[in-house]
Amino acid sequence: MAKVQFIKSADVKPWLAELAKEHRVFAPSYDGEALLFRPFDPEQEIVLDRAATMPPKKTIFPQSEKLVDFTYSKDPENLSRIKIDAKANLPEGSTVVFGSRPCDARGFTMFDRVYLSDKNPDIYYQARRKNTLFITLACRTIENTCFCNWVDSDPCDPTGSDVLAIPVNDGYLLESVSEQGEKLLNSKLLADGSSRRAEAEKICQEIAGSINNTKDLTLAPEKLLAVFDNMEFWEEVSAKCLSCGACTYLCPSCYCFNITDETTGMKGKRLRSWDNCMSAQFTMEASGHNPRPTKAHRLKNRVGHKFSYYPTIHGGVISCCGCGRCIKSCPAGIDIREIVLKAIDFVPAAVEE
Amino acid sequence: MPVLKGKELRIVGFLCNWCSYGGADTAGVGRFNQPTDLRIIRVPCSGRIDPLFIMKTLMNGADGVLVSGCHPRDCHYAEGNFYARRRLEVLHRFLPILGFEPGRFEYTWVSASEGQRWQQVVTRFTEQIHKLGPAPKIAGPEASATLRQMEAVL
Amino acid sequence: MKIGVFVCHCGSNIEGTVDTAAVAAAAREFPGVAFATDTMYTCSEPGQEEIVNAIKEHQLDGVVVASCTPRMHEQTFRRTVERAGLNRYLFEMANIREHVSWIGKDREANTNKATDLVRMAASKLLHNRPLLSKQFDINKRVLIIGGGVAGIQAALDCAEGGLEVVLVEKTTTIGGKMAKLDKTFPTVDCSCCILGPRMVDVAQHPNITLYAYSEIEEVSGYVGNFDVKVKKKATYVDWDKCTGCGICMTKCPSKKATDYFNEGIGKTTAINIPFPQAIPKKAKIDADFCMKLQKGKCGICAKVCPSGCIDFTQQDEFVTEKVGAIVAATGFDLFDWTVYGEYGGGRYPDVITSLQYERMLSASGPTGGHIKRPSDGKEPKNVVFIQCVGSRDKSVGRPYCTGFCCMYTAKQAILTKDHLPESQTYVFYMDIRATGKNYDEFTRRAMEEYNAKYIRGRVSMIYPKGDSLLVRGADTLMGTQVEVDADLVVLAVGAEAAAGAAGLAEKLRISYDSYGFYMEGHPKLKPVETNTAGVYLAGSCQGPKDIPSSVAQGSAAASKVLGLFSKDKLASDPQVSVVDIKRCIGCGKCMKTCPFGAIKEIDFRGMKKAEVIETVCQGCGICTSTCPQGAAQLQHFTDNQILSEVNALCQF
Amino acid sequence: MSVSLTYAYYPGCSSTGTSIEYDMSSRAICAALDITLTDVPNWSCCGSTPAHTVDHTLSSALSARNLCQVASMGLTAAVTPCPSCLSNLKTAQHRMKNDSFREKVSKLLDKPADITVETKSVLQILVEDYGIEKIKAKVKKPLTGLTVAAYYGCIMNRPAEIMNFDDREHPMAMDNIMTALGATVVPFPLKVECCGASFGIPRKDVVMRLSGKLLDTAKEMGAMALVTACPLCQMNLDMRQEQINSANGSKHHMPIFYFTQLMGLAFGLTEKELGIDKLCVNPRTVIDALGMEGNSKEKSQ
Amino acid sequence: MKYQQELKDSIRKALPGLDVVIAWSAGYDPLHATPHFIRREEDIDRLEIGPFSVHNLATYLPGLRGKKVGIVVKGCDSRSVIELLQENLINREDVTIFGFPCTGVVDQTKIRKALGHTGKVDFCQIASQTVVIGAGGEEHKLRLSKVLADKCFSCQYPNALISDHFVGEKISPSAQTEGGDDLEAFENMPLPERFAFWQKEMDRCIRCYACRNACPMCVCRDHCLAESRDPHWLSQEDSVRDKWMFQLIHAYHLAGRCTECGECQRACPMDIPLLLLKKKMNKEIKELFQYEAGVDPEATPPLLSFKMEEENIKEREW
Repeated sequence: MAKVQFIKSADVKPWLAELAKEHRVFAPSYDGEALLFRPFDPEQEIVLDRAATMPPKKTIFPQSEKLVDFTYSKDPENLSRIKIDAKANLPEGSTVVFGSRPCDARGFTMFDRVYLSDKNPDIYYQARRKNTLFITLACRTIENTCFCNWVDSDPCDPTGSDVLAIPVNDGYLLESVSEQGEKLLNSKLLADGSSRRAEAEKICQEIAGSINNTKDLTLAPEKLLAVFDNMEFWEEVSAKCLSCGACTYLCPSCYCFNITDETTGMKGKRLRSWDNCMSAQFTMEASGHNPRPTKAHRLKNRVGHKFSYYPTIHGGVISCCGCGRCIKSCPAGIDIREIVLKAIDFVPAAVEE
Repeated sequence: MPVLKGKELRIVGFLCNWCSYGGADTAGVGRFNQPTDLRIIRVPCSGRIDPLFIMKTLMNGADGVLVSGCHPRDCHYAEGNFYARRRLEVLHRFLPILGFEPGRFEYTWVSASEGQRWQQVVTRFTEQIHKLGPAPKIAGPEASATLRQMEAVL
Repeated sequence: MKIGVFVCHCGSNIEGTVDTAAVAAAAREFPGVAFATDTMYTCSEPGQEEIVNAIKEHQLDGVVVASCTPRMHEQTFRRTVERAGLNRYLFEMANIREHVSWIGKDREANTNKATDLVRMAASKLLHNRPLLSKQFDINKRVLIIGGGVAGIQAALDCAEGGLEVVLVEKTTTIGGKMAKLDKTFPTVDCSCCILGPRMVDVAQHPNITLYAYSEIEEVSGYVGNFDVKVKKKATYVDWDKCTGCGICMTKCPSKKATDYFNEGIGKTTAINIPFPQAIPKKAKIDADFCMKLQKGKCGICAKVCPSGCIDFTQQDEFVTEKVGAIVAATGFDLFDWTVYGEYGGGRYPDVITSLQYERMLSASGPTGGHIKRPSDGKEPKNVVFIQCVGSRDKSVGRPYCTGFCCMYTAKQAILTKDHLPESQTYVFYMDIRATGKNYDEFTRRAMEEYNAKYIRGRVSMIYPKGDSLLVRGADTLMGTQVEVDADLVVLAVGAEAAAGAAGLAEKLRISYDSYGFYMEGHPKLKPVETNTAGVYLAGSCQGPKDIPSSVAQGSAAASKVLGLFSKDKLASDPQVSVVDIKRCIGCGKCMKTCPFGAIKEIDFRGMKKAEVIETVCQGCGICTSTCPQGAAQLQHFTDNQILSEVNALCQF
Repeated sequence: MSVSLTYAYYPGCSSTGTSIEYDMSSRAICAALDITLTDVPNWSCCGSTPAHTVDHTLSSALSARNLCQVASMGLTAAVTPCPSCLSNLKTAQHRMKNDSFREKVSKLLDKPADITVETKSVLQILVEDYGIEKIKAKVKKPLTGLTVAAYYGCIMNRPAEIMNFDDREHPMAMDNIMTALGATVVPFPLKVECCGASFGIPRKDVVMRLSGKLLDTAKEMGAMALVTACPLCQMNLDMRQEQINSANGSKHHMPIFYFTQLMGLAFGLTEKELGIDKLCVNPRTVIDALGMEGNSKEKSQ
Repeated sequence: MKYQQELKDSIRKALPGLDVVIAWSAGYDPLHATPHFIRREEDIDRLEIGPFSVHNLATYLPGLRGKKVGIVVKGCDSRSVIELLQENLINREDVTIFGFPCTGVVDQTKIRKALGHTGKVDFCQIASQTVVIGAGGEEHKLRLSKVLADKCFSCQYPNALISDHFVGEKISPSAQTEGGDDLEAFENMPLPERFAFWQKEMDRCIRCYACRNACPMCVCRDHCLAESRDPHWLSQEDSVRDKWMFQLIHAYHLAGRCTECGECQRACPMDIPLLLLKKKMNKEIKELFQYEAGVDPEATPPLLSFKMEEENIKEREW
C-alpha cells in the first residue's frame, strides 16, 4: 500500500533542503529564460506551474558523460611498448528530481527497455537509474502541445515515478509509487495525507476530463511502415525541418548516443554524448556513405522509431511520452502529431497499370 | 610543467615563416635577450592564421596570443597579410565582448631583418601580459558550483 | 607512430643554456616518442648517421630534431630521414637555438621552453602525413634585372651556359655605376676599359635580349614558369632605326638638360646618348627638356636625323616575357647627403659627391678629365675628402658601413695628386676599412706616397670663407679642433638600395631590410638565393659591394640558375592545399581569396566543388583559413596540425 | 581668413633688463600686426641655466608652473621672444611626456602639471601662424639699402626634435622676414654657430673668439648689421663688441638689431617704442641710410 | 494582414512555373505560424502572413538549389537572399521572390514573459496596435510594441530589398536608427562580468545547433566544423569551453555576412542571447569597412577582400 502524505506549499523548500542533505536534489528553476532542472538552491525560486523547457533527462542520461579515463604509460626499457590503464567512471551517489511531470518520468521507461535489458545492461545508465528518484508532479493544466493521452498516459500517470505529487488546494498530496519513494516521505514536514486523497482524485479526474482530443494511434506502427518507402511523403513532411537537434535533445525518450575518445598527451577520456538522428552525422559511415543522407530519411527515422519500430519490438509501447517539447521548441514549427496522423490517414494513390 | 610557476605566463605566438619567424631567428642570431614565456607556432603566412586559432588558444587557457607577419606589401604570398590584417583586426575588436582584455591578443608586423624589433615586440608583449596577469579560466564541465556563484554575482 | 627525438647541443650553443639531456628525458614521456637522445652536433655527418641508424634500429617512422631554426637545416634533416627511407615530411624541427638558447641565459626557463617546443613538434608530427611532389615543366629562360656589372656578369655567364637571357635595364645604357667610374681600386686601371668589352659582349651575344630604358611592371607565376611584364618606356626615338651617330645631339638647341650620367656635373642636350661607349648606343629624348614635347616647337632632331628615327608620339610599350628564373641585380644609389646641413645641405657648389668627382676625373667626363671647381672652374689646391657621409651614421638612419668608400677615397686622393701634383689632399675618416687583397697597401700608398693627410675625426661644419670653404672638424687622435681651407670638398657618400628597390621586391615577392636591400636566403649559406624559389640576387641590391664581389655574385647567381635549369622538370613543393571534396560545398570563397588563381571550380556529380592546381599553389594557406568548413587544408599545416600544437601548449 | 591671433605672452627675465628693447619691440610689432599678446599672470623664471644645471626636476617644475598659469588663462598657446626660455619650456614639456617625471613635477607643483599648452617663439608665430606674405603687406617703410646677416644662435632650432622649428642647420625664418621687409640678406654660414654665451662669465676669451668670428664673417659677407632673435646673442655681440675689438684687434662697428626692431622700423613705428636707443653699438648711420635707394625705386615705379 | 489576398493571387499566378513556394501558414496554436511549402494550388489557401511570420525562409534556399523556388520574404529576410546570391549559393534565375511591406514580427520570448504562461492558448486577435490573447481561461491585452522583436524597432528595410513581385505599398523604415541598446549596455559591463555572463549563458547550451541550422548564412550545414574530427576543433564534451567556442566559430564565420535576422537566437530552445555576439561583430565590421551585409548582391564581404591601405585599421600603433 502506497504511503500518502501531505505537504504545505510553503514547506516544499524546507523539505527539499532536508532531502538535499542525503541526495543531489534537482528542481525546476529559471536559468535566463529557460526553465531547467537545476541543483536545488534555497535561494532560487522553484517554478512548478508550467512544464520545464528541458526534461530532467540529464540527471540519468548526461549530455556528455565520461565513461572511461585512460592513461598511456611507457615501458622505460622499450618506449614503444605502451600500456593502457583504463578506469571506468561509474556514477556514485543518489539523486532526487523534484517537480518532474508524468511524461518526463515515464520517458525513462523507454530507456529502461533498451538499457536495462537482462542480456546487456548499460552499467552507467543502470547505476544512475537505480539511484535517481522522481517526485513527479501531476499536471493541472494541459498545454496546447500536450498529447500524453494519445500515447497511453495521462496527466496523473505515476509510471516511472517514485512519488506522485498531486497539487491540491494549499499544498501537495504525496503518494509513494516505489519503495524507494516511500522512504523519501518520512520527513517531519510531511503530514499524513489520507484525508486529502479524495480531493486529489477529484482533481485528477477533472484534468482527465478536460481532455477531449484523444487520437487512436493503434494503427500507427503499421501505417508508418507502409509509407516507409514513400520518399515523397517524407520529403513533404520534412521540408521545413532544419536538421537541428532541438527535438531529440529535449525529448524525454530519445536515448541515442555517440562515443568519442579525446586524448591529450598521455591521458584521455572516452565520452558518451547525446546523438541526434536529425544530424547528417547520425549513422554517417567512415567511408562517407550515409544510409540516411537527407533530412527526409532522418525525420522518417525519428517518427518511425518512436511510433513504429520501437512498439514493434517492445510490445506495442510507443516510444513517445507526449510531452510536446519537440513541437514547442522546434524552430520550424514541426508538429510530430501531424506527421503521425498524416501517415495513418495516408491513402496511396491508385497505381495505374 | 609547461609554465614556470610565478615566473612565466602562457604566451603563444603565431608567426609567418618568411618574415617574422625569420625576424625571431635574426633576433636569436643577434643574441637579443628576450623573455622566455613565448612559444612560437610557425605557419607559412599570416594569411594562414585563422582567427579561430587565436580564439581556440585563448579558450584553451593561454594568457596571451601574439601574431606577427610580414609588413603589408611585403608578403611572400603577395596578399596573405592583407587578408590577415582585416581578420585579425576584426578579432581584436571582437574579443572584449567575450570578456577577454583587449591586450591579451596583439598582432604586428616584423620582417626577417628586424631582429631588434622582434626583441622589442616580444619584450613589450610579455610585459603587457604580465601586467594583465593570468587569463581568467573557463569553468570546466564539473564547475557548476562556480557557475552558480557567477549567477549570484550577475 | 614511433617518433625519434634528437636534441642537439650545437656544441655549447644550445647546451650552454639548455639542459639537452633533460629535454631528451622529458621527450621520452611524450606520446608517440619511442626514442630520444641528445647529440653533440646533429647536423654533422655522425649526427645525421645517428638519426639514420636510430630510424633503422628502432623502426622509427617520424623524427623530431631540436636544434637550430628550420630555416637553416630543415632541408638537411629532411634529406637525412629520406636517406633512412622515411618520407621527408615525417620530420619536424624544434628551434631551440635561435628561439631559446641564444636569447636568454636562464637555464631552467630555457630547458622548460625547449621541452615545450619539442612537445609541440612531436604532437604536430603525430598528425603529419607523407607528402609526395609532382613534376612540372620549366621554361629555361632567365630574366636579369639590372645591367650593372653584376647583372652583366650574370647575363653573360647564363648566356654562355646556353640559356636564353632577358636583360632589363632601367636607364638607356647598361654599365651601371661602374661605367661612371674613372679608375678602379686597388689597381688604378681604367674602369671603362675593363667593363666596355663586356658590355659589347652583352650587345652581341645571340642568347641575350636586352631591354634598355625598361622596367618590370608585373611578375606572376612561380619558379620555372614566371610571366614578366616589361614596360619599355618611351624614348621618342625608334631604336630599331637609330644608329647612334649622335648628329641629333650636336644640333639639339636645348642644352640645359640634366646630365644624369655625369651626376649633374655639367648639362647635356635634351636628346642624348649618355656616353660614347653606351650599350645600346641609342639616343633618347628627355621629355622634360625637349622643346618640341614641352612647347610643340622645334623638332630639329627629327630634321637632322639621317635615319628618320625620331618619333615624338611614341608611348610606353609593354612586352611579356616567360622565364623560369629571375636574377635581381638592381645595384645601389647614393644616399641623399643634403640632409647634412653642416656640410651646407647642397648650397655650396664646391661640395660634391665622390661619384661626381669620378666623372670629373674621367677623360670622357664633362670636364675632359680636368679637376675644376664647379663654382668657378678653377683648379683646386686643397681638396678635402670626408668619409662616412651617410654611412655608419645612426642620426641619418644609415648605421651600416658601405664598405667601399675608404678604398675609393684613397683612390681619388691618389688620382688628385696625379692630376694636380701641386695639390694637397685631406681625408677626414672614422676608421680605415681596407680588408681586401692589396687594399690596405693601397691606402698606405695614398698616405705615404701621395701625401694624403688622413685626419681621424668627423667634420662639424663647412662654410664659405672668401672664395674657399672652411672645413672645421675634430682630430680625435690629437684631441684638437682642426680647420682646413678647402678649395673643393668631396663627400664619400654611402650607398643605399637603388630607388624603387622596395617596389620591385614586392613584385618579386622577396623581402628587403629597412634600407631597401634585398634579403638573401641565408646570410652565410645562401648569399645569392632568396626565400622565393627561382629568384636570385647579384651585386649591391643585397648590400653594398665592391666590383669584385659584385662580379662574383653575378657568376654565383648564374651558376644557381644553370643548376636549377640542369633538370628538365622541377618537383613541386607538396606543401600545397588540398580540398576534401566531401566537405566542400562549392561556395567559392577560396577561389576569391587565392592570390595565385590556384583553385578552380570543378563539377562533381552535378555539384560545384573547388580543386587546387598543385603546381600553381604556393602553399600560403589563405584558402585554409578562409574555408569555413575546413574543406581546404594546406598540407603540412592543416588545422589539425596547428591545433595539435595549440593543444600541446594550452590544455586549460 | 581674419581670425585674430591671440597668445599668452611669456616675456622671460631678460626682457625686464638687458633685453628690454626686445620685449618692447616684440609687443610693438605684434600690436601693429593685430596679434594679441596677453601677459602670463604672475609669471616666474623659466628654470633656465641656473636652475637646470642644479636640478632637472626643479627646473622643469618652474617651466611647468608657468605653463599651468597659461592653461589657467584659458589659452592653448604661449609665446616668448627668448629662445632660451622657449628651449626650457619645451624641454620641460618633452620630459613630462614621461609619466613618472610628470608625477614628480606635479608633486612639486601640488597640482597636475599641464601638458596641453603649445609653446612657440615670437619668430615662429610670425612665420608660421601670421605669414610672410601678410608681413610684407604691412611694410610701410621698406628697409631697402640695408644689408644684414641673420644670426639665429645655437638653440633657436636645436635640438630639432624638441624645438621643431625651421631647419636645424640652415634656418631661414629671419632671412625671409628681412627679405620681406625689403632688406638685402647676405648668406651667413655661421647663422647657427655658438656665440659663447654660456662661457660669458667663466671664459670670456672663448666669447671673444666665437663672437669675434661671427662679426668677422658677417663683415666678410658684406653685412652692414647683424639681426638676432636671442637676448644672449645680442648681448654678446652688441654690449661686448668693444671688448671683442680690443681682444681680437678688430675694428667692428656693427649694429646688432633684434629682428623685431627692424620689423618695427619697416612698419613705421617710432625708434622710441622699439627701444632703438637701448642698443650699445650706435645704429644711427645704418638707420639713416635706410630706404634711400628703395624710396627712389618706388617713385620710379 | 492586409495584403494576404493579393499575395495569394500573385503566387497563384506564378505557381505553375515553380516547383515550390515557401511561405507561412498557421502553426500548432494561435500564437504560432510555421513555414509552409506550397506545391499545389490548394496549399495556397492556408498561406498566412502577419506578426507570427517570424521564420526567415531564406534558410531553406540553398537546400533547394536546382529547383525553381518561390519565396515570400520580409525585408530582413530579403537581405539573407541577397547575401546568398552574393555568395553564389543560389541562382537568381531559379528564385522568384515575393515581397510585402512588413510591419514587424513578434518575439515569442517577450510574449511568454508578458503572459507568464503560454502553454494553453485559446485564441489571439491582433487589431492595429493591440494584441488580445486568450490563455488559460484569461484574456490578456498587450500593446503590440511590447511584444515585437527588437530587430523590428531598428528595422531599416521593412520592404524587401529585392523582389520579383511586391504586394502592397512600400512603407518607410522605423524612425529609430540606432539599434543594439543591449549591446551598448553590455559593452559597458566590466570585462570579468562579461566573461562570467557568457559562461553562465553558454552553460545551458545543449549543442542542438538550432542556432546554426536556422541561420540562413550557415551554409556549411552538414560539414560544419562543430561535429568534425578532421579538422577537430571541438570535442563532444559538455563543456562551456566547447559550447562557447562554437558560438565564436559561428560569429566569426558570419563576420561581414550576418544580416542580423536574429534566427539564431529565436531558434535557441534555451533562449541564449546569441545575437549579441553577431551584433558586436557587425558593429565592428561596419566601423572598419563601412559595410553592411545583405544590401548589395554585387558586393564582396569585407573579409574576402582587402585594401593595400586600410583607412580604419591602425595596427601599427601597437
